Amino acid sequence: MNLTPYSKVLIQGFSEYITANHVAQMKANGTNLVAGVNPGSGGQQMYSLPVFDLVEEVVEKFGVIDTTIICVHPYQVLDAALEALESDIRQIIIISPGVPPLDMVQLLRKAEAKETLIVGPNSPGIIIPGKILLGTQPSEFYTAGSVGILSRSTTLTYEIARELTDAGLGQSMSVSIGSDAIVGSSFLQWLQILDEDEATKTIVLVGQPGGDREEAAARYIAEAIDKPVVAYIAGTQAPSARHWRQTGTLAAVIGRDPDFGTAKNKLAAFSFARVPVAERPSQIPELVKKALR
Amino acid sequence: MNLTPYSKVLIQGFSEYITANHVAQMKANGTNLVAGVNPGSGGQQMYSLPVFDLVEEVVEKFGVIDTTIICVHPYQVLDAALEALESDIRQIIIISPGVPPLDMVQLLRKAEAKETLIVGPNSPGIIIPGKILLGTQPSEFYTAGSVGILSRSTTLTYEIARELTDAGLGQSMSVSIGSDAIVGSSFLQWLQILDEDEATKTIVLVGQPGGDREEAAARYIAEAIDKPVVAYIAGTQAPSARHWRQTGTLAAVIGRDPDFGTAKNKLAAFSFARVPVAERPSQIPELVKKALR
Amino acid sequence: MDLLEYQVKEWFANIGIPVLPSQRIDHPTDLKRLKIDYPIVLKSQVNAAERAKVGGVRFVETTIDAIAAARSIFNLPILGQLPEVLLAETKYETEQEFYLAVVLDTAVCRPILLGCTEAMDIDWDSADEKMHYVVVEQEFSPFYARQLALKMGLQGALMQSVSNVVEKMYQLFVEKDLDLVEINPLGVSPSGQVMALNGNVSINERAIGRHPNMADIAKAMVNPYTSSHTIRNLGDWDVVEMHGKIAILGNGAGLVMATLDLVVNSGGKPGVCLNLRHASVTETSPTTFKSRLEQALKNLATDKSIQVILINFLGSISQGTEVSEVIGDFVESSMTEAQLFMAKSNGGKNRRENSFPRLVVRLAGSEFDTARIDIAALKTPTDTSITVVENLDEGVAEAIRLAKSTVYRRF
Amino acid sequence: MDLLEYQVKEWFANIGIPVLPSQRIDHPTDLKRLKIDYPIVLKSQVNAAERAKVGGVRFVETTIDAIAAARSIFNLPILGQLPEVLLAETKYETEQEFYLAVVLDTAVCRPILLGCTEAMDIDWDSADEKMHYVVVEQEFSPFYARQLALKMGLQGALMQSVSNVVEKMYQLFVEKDLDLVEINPLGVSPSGQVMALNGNVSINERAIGRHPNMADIAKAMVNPYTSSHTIRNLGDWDVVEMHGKIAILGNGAGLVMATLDLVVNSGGKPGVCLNLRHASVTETSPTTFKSRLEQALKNLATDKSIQVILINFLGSISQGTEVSEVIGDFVESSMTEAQLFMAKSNGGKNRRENSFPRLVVRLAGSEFDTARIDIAALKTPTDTSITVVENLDEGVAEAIRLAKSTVYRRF
Repeated sequence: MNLTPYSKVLIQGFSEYITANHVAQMKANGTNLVAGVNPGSGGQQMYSLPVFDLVEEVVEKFGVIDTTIICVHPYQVLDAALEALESDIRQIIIISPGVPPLDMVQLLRKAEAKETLIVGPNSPGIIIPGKILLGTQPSEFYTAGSVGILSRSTTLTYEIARELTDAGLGQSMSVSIGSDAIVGSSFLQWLQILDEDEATKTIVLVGQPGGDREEAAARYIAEAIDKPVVAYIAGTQAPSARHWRQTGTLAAVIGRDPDFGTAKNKLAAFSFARVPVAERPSQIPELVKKALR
Repeated sequence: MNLTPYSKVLIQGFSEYITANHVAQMKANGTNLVAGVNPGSGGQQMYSLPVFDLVEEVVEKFGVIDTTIICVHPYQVLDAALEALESDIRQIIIISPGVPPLDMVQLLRKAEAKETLIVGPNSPGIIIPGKILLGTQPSEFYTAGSVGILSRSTTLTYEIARELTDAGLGQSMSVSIGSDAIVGSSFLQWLQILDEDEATKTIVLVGQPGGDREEAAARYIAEAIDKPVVAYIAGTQAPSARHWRQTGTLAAVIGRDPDFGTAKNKLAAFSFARVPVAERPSQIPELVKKALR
Repeated sequence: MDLLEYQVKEWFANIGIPVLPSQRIDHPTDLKRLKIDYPIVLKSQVNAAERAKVGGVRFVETTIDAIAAARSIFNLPILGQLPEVLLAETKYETEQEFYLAVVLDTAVCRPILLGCTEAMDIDWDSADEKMHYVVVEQEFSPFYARQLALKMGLQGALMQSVSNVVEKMYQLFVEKDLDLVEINPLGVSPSGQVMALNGNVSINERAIGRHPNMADIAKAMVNPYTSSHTIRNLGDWDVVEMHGKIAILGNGAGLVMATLDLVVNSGGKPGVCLNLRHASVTETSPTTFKSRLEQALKNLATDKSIQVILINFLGSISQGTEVSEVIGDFVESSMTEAQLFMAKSNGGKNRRENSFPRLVVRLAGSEFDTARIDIAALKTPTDTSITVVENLDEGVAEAIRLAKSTVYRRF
Repeated sequence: MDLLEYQVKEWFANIGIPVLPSQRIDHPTDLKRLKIDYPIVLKSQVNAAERAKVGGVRFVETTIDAIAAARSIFNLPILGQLPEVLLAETKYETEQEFYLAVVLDTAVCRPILLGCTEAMDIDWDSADEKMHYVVVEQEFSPFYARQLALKMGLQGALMQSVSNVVEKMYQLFVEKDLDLVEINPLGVSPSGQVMALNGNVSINERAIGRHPNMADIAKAMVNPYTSSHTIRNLGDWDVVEMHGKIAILGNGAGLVMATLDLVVNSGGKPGVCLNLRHASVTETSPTTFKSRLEQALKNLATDKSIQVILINFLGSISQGTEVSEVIGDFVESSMTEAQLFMAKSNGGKNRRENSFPRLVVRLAGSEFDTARIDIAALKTPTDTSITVVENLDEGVAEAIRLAKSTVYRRF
């Protein structure tokens, strides 16, 4: 992991998922954004960034790139990420939503072989308030502090940051692993990182229906995480209308647990792991304060 | 490289490319042949070998396998080799001829990533006379000694071993890298191995028209090989009727050298590298003796 | 998106998975031109595992029986659906029946191969003991299929023919970007021949755009998860349909759900909840946030059960500044409609009734600074102002209050 | 195996590479039913880069001219081949012409992408300066195609449309197991549109068996490297055709070539040389060593230019023990034929003429111990015995001696 302000960052693709405002915010937050790659636009400037046709051209000019932020059309994500892998970029953040899952499977096989971190797809990325912003998280809702936020949502993550900030609780780091069915990094990986991160004192984990990532996280928290964790699950009142079997996990297919993927199941897992769960976003600051006592 | 008699060897597939006689010879030559894999024949015995359906079953029963000898139908070679790679077998010898080249490209990408040696396809394998036989080389033409034979032929390799044996010159090792257009290991790799091999005093390199492997070997011999090398090229009198462009190398496509791939070109390369070239197989022992003086 | 059996079998046949001779029946009289031999089985083409139990599958031996059976199946609704097509298929003698599937496992992020030597009426509660699986860790190669067949306890020729079928299923899975391919049951004849007797194929909606033929199939199919025709294209998590009076529009699935929870937990009743953050995955033409918001407001205005629209936007939206514009246009066009209505009904009614729902707009973030001011200044057909808030809990409370108020009722 | 232009363009169109509207012309009168607009170009469908220079390509503007031109092209042999089909194609205005190719590089064991901003008459001697290439090191992804287009010096939209074409070419290359896909030239219109004006596709013969459609194409095509119809199916290095009197049969390509060299270097003249080690890659039905040897001897017996057959087998042959059997059968059937001939010609000629070639059999290895004895004991129609040796040089010397001898001449 290289999340220092010195690390060099690249943007691949300028689609609807990234705006001039996002780029400006990243720069304003200390991110060392060196260039953009947009095939066919080499030699131009976009959002005040020099644009190249190929990743290798950027590496040639600026040296090793630490992180790339991918915002291309979902069907081009695999190609863009493989290009980044070929240029030995070790941190890849995929903002684009709607990447075909089998493209992700292909990418993850390669990324694992090359020990490359993939965050996303459909993720607003990572922010360390006051230090670095890698993605599209709106920094205005954040202030530096000691709460780590871990989620797979976009705007809901900011909502929670906003509540914490309003309550005077700054954040050490906020990561969304992305809300697509198949994503690179897991809650477990980030729980471990936040557990080891010196700036982090409490962790807020934000979940939503679908899959069993929250359940896995709850088990891991009970087993391996020393710092206090507060959870919030959205969608507890939403009807569960999805056929989980088809996009679910082995557990869903084999066990066919009728509660698989539901918020109810996730709440039960956190309760079993003795993790306090907030009923509403505005209750989170209170639980964080309680946890820190 | 693990070519000791203790290393465990597996055969995948029992097609027309391998006979009971080959298996018996391998055993007679000290090869530690532990099992065969032939999907659908699990539990049977073939050529006195226990047969399994999967490579992983063999590994489970006998522990790490060092070498596998693949003799399946050419269209199943890729699958068999990938199965071997998944079971961490680090030496793969492909006897089957006629493997589709793009299957080989796929396999080589994976094998390189896993640092696995691939010999062949269309190779009779490796023999260290009196110690180990990995493949279908007929041991009766060989005797232990100090001449290393390196070729990409099958029967022509044995012809040369026979001439050497008849002339009282035993062999330290004989390897055929295989005569298909795309093969795993190269002359260069084996020249280096033979150069470092203590038992080897002279190297006989046997070539034939097609590609530019002999030319590359000649350059490498001039640059890096200390031991004396004697060459023989078959097909010097054969008409060159092939469109090299289509199965050739970049050099063939771009340069369109009219002599690319011809025996003439190869003879010129060895002459330039000051490697003596035998006119006929029966002249090789004489040149080897001269080289050793 | 699930294919119907006859479509599944077409795909199976094309990729080389053995299927029985069959014929699509669009009308009972098609059976007079049957090209396959009796006895046959007639099957209702609806997506429901229960169809056999409720009479959607019939064995017949003569044309007369077949036509009669077809008539009755065409008129038999299953889970509320009438079949548009039947499938006539040769009868097959099986000795054993297996279950096979390829499915994407979102926990391990890999496809998995599933197999069981029981089929049809698998008791799913105890399935984890009987069901075998193989994770396709690296790129697929046929040995993964053999691993599955061996785990299922098969041997020799049957092991090979089953693994060949699994290999073809995987090929189909990748070629067509599927979420699921299932054969249930795979019939095994006394001579050891295998046959896909029934199957399911579920297409991944995200990949439809890169398979031109599939886009056509998708268009023809109704999304089975939503019933409302106006919004069914919003797909997956982008729509949650409930039956209350408060519609929710948000930019982000998690945020929409959090808002929904807040409404319920505070005693309100949510109606349709829409996530406008992205275009629907099945949308073929590109949309903008602006166009999605316009479309959503337009659709909600026609739904008379909605009394309040609670808009909850936060953070950066590419067209953030356009939010007030769209809401302004919406209010204005509603005004015109209301005036037209008043004119038509000749001012006959005195109560201030009209078709305009109340709006509560929660906007958080500096991007909305001007939008908040502009929206608060808008004049609505009901002469009420639009509530604009920054705090979410406050917005929810206001929406509930308005939904409960009976002063301005839509009709 | 090279496809003809019209086949190439069908493939291009199917995979999405832009090609002009065209029509296959099997007979000059087909031009009366032309569905494309004049002016058109008519092209002889033969595999020869020189066809334009020798008159195999003609531009025509009217039906009358087209029919006349077609008649003359149908009757114009190019490199000895008459076209069976012509291709009629719309004329295209180009501003630039590029060269693009995907080819398998046997040195780096990877496919390579090739591109050049000149085309048609590339001066291949200086091509290495103008030709750009990219090695597809890992699994292909479109960025490799962009790398090539950028190396070619292209920019913006043209860079993208060229790299799109390369991407499709690579897709075709992998999907059909090709050795080569070439577009020459790729026309670029003044508006920047690209069009594959001519192309070459070379199929890898080893992969034909797994592409059912290709096997049909392969069957219909004559191998351009050999002219003899009886042995053309032996393919690649498995046959070397020369014009001397000594046929060579061996088990291994290198061994056959070494034997050929020895014959030439010792003053002899080789005829057809065959490698029997493996079945031909294009052979559809499985063969055994035994059946290949039988077939080869049968074919050679019909070739009156062959005086001596030199057989050189060494090492292990799966059917080693059957060699003497096959040779025995061959000799016996020749005996019968010779007797029939004698009977027919009524003993009219006194010279011992017949259709039986002399045989020199070199067998090395213990597997042939009994075969050597058995073969040496065979009686031939010419009453000469078959020479059996173990030493190769000896066998070659004997074959040459027999070929030069005039005592027993075949006629």
